[in-house]
Amino acid sequence: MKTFSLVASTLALALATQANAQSTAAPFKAEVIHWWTSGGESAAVKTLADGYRASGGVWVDNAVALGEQARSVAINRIVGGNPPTAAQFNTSKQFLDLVEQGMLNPIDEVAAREGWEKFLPETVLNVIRVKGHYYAAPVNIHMPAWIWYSKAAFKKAGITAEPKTMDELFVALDKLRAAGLVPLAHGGQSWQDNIVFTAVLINVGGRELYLKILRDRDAKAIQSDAFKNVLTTYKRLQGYVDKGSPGRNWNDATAMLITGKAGVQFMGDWAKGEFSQAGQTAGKDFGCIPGFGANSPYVIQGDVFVFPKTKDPAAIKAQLAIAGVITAPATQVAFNIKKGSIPIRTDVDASKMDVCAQQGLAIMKDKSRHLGNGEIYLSPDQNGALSDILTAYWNRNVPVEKVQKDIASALKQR
Amino acid sequence: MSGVNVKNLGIRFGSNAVIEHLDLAVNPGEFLVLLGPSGCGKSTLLHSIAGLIDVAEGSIEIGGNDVTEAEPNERGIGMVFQSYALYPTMTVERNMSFGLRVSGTPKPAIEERVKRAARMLQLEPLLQRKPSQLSGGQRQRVAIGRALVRDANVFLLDEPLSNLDAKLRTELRRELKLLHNSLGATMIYVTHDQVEAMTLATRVVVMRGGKIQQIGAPVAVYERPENLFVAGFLGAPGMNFLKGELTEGDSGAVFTSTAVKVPLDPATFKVDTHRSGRRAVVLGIRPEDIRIHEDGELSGTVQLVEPMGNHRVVWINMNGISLSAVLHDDRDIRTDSTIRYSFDVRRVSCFDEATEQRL
Amino acid sequence: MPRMGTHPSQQRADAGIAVAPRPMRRRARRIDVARVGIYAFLIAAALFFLTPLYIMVVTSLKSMDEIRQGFLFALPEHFTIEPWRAAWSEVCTGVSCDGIRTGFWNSVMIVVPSVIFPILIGAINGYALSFWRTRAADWLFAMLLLGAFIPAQVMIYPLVKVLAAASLFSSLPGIVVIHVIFSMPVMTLLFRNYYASLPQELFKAARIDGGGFWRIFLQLMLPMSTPIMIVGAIMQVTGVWNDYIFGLVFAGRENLPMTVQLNNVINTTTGERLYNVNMAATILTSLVPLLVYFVSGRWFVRGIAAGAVKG
Amino acid sequence: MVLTVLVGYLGTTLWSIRVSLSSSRTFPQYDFVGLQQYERLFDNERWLMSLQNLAVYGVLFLLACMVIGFLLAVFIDQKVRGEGVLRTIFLYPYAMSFVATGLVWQWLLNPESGLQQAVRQVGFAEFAFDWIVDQDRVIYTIVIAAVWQGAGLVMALMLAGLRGIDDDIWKAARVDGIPPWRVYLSIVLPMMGPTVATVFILLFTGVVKVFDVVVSMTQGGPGTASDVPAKFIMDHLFGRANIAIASAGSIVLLLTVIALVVPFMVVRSRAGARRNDA
Repeated sequence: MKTFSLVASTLALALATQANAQSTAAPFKAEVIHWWTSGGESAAVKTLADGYRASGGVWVDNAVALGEQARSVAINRIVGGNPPTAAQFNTSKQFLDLVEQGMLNPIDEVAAREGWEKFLPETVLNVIRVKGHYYAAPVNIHMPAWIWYSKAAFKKAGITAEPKTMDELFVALDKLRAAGLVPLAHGGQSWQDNIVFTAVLINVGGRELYLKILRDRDAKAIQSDAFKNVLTTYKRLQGYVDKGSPGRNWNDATAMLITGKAGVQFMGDWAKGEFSQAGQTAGKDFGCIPGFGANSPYVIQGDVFVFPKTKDPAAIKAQLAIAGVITAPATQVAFNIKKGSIPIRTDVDASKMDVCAQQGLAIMKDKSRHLGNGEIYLSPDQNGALSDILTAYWNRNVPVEKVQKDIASALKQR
Repeated sequence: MSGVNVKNLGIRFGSNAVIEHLDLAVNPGEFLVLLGPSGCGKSTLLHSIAGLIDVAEGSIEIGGNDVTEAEPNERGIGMVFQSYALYPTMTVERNMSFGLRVSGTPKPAIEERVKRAARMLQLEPLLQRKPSQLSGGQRQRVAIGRALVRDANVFLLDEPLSNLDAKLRTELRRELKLLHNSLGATMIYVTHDQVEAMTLATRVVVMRGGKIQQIGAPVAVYERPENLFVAGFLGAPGMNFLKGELTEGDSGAVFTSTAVKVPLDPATFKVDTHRSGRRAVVLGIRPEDIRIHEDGELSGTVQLVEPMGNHRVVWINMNGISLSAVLHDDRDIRTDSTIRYSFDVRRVSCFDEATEQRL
Repeated sequence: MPRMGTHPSQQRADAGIAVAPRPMRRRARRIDVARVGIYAFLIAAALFFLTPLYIMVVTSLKSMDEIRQGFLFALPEHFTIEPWRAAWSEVCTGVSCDGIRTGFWNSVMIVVPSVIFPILIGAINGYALSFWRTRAADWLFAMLLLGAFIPAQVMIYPLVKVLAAASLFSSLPGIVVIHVIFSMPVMTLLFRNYYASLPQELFKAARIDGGGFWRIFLQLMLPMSTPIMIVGAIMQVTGVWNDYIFGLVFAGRENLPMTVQLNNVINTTTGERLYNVNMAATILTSLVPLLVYFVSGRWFVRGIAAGAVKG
Repeated sequence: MVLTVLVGYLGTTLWSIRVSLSSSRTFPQYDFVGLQQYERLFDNERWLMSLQNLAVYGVLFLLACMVIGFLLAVFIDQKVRGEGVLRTIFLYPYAMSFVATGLVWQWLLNPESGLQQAVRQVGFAEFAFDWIVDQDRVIYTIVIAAVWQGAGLVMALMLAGLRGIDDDIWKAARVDGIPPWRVYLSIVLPMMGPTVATVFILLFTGVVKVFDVVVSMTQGGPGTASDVPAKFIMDHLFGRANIAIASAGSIVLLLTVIALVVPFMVVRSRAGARRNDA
């Protein structure tokens, strides 16, 4: 693997130099800030770099761990007058302020040439298109609310069939507990609590309620019994975690599935990286459930690149080139196989992707099942406030009515 | 009043023996001064008596009790340090009373003792001050006061005056002597200053290299030093030394050197007749025992005259040997003039050149 | 003699009757018990301090499969030093796969001036505050100290603006300036207290001799400051070497310190975590400050002592 | 030089105050919304919780760190063997980044993987040490880890202070028959006033800005039970793109510090003035 990528990058480099030698113009030097620093992520971002180099550019990598920090560096670099060529953001409102301040270059040229409108999910389009202009190039679609289970643990607990409904899931959890296993592997950190909530909201509340709450911030929906049911179900799941759950990293929770100590985990599709690190394969050692029912929605969480304002024509060329390269079908497949996510477009050859990703791509073909995650609809501030309330509720015995009230007031802000 | 008895004392720092086989008996009520150059072990000896240094062998008795293994505060001693070692954050009163408070002495008793000590040392107006607000002399008095309130039988003083200027030192020296007279307690006092030793001591202990060189009354030690070291250490200007030989003369022993021939007092010096007739010796004579007068049998050139106020020191070149003499009258003596003088033979000391011991 | 009066042998001795010396309480045994207590406390404390290090070292020598089993305290079944090699020179953070070594020299380049300048400036400030005393100076110092209580991250934005205006943003001088600013309160405090402990007479004498502000500083104060300087150096080396956020924001891509690589290796939200590599990388990164402690341990202690003597 | 920096510190502080009165999000905006951000701040349970945690943490950490640091210094000062080694052992945590050591503490204190489980396996089935997952006790575990990191530095500073004390003081106290613990408490400790003050200020700045240890150990959890103001501020500064409320938070912190420190400073300067008069 390592040698392969090494060969590939040398090859790409060789190609790039050749391309440079041929063209008289300066090479498209692009400095890219991103937060893909772990092993699997590194392998994934290398495919982007290779793709860009193959197109004749020079990729200057600037990896900064943790999204918040990487974004903060990018913003400070822009403010300090030394912007990178491209910077990673989430598919969200995180970069809206930058757009409003006129700090980003639009990439309408690429969007028009490639026909983004035709193949990108509406949810993604709504984020990257502001007042008719495109300001971000999407790279991937993560689905944060997968339900993973350990086949070994299920076998030990005598669970023969994959749960098909929330009720069946609870039955399975009870069986796991009876077998002396940890029913729900969970890392008690606020963003992981949030993932459980998202999973419950789509599977118990459904698409309509989801949109009413997160997109419309509809006070009536928040106060509804349906939503109350979502919240109590969320809290009910908390009863299935072990004592050591608070503060735990998601990897450690996934490790509990890998070692067969725990049965189920709610986690994004990046969990596959941890399974494959341990040599386990989807469908054989572990199972993945995107949601219950034939119409269960697919929550979109993703990464994009934005392109800070610059007047340097070479830099603009580089920006447009990157936007083109990363959305091209070949790069998309290569990248997303490594990353564990799925391509932003469904018109790709998915045969090399794993079972779970193929399942996801299949769902994505149905536009009526698309949903954005909280970040897509809410401002970072609102989203943070919501997550504060949810994590407090998960950990503490608070009357559900108070939670509803708190959420309503948190989402009222701006 | 307690005596102190040190027997066969041995002290080691690591593998390095600082004191070996040392015996010392301090009489009750006496003012004993430990004198010697720095590094001679006098402070070490004092600290071991105080119990501040562990003893490797031998024993220490205070007032008849074996205190070799006792804690310092159980030995009935009071101690004064060179740096005063006052507790800087406490007032003078608290400095003096702290030890008593900790040991649970009743309050009225503490008060009474502090008052008494303060009165003796004229510290009464200063009781509420902090050490940083006191002068050096005052601090030293507080340090003495702290030792006093302990009602100790033995006081140990470790160069207590060396941090003071010359005038204060003289003053406090006198106070200390008076204090000793009025208390009548045993005091052991360490110093490298011979004037302090001479003025204060009832007996002086001269030490070198961890060994006692001589014990005796100040005058005795000064006049009849047991060995060359003691002879040279005491006195300022120091004793004059002449190398030479001792032979049997007509009327007793005669000292002969290249420069001078001195018949010795037969009452004091007897030469072993059964040993070889000649013996290599060092003759020592104090400057005040060189008499300058017209009909002196010796002569020399005056090198230098040092006026000292109440006396003068005359440096004489005697055939290439430098001698110092003390002159108390005011006769006219000039540099480079030739003068005549004689030795007071009754007061000379004679040391074996090899053993450096007094004959 | 009320203190010893109750002791029978004492009374007899006072009465002049010779008695056989009797040993008072033995202290050797008591001391032994105390020694055992001291060592017991120190060893217990050392165990407490070492436990996390033990876990780090043990974890760094295990394979990920073994770590996943979750036996935290167990020794590795199969020792492997692979994580250490990976951490130093192989681990990938983004496109580059050079381990944490890449930032090593950058860190050195940042640390050296960021130790020298803050110390010099702290010394000048401390000297000015302790000898040229004015009310205004005391207020300035109080404000400076208060500055140390603001979370530094809040100041990043305006400082980015200021440095950009001075064309220092994303450069080596820029990050040094930042370290100078953020170290100033503590360095000034250190030197001020040290100089305040020196006798004022020294300074007065120098003024009478006609020395000016700088002359006195350079010829009198600076040569006397060696111990406290070493203290300051040790604190600065630790602080600057372990700094992450300032280096990340202000140093620029070419000068990123080692800790940025370290954080890249360790931190991730959705990526997998190689705990063994993380532990090895952390220990490797801390070696430089540890070496500094080790080499200068004696001065460290003696130096601060010099600054703290005075009451 | 002092002036420029004060302009720097003062300038940024004034700037923060200005921003805290605006509706700024990712970037500063210079509109004026009054004390709205402060109102929102004190409406926020998480912020209130973090202030409360800071108080508990601050008191415990300062006390524990000073006491343990002092004790370590005292014990190490008893002419023990291997002083250099011990000193390094107590000091090494100070050199290590909390990014990883915080995680180790999390593992250690986790009831399912760490100490509790290990002790139970040895045979004490009832042994319980699960503070880190306990809403009401998690802050104590933060104190433990923070003390682990900070006590060594205190030890070094205190040891230095001890070494600076005249040996004769010790001897005088022994002659006075004062037990060693009493000497440390009544004589040595008061003499080390300046050292203690320096240590206190150093630790106190650390307390107000405490962040790393919380993030790496508990991420403020369970829930928001171990949240601290600096984490709240950082979350809003970076992740939540609301620099107005972040600025408001840091101004509140600063005001709290001023409220705590100023009376102390006034008393000290009065005392100083009195001493000069004497």
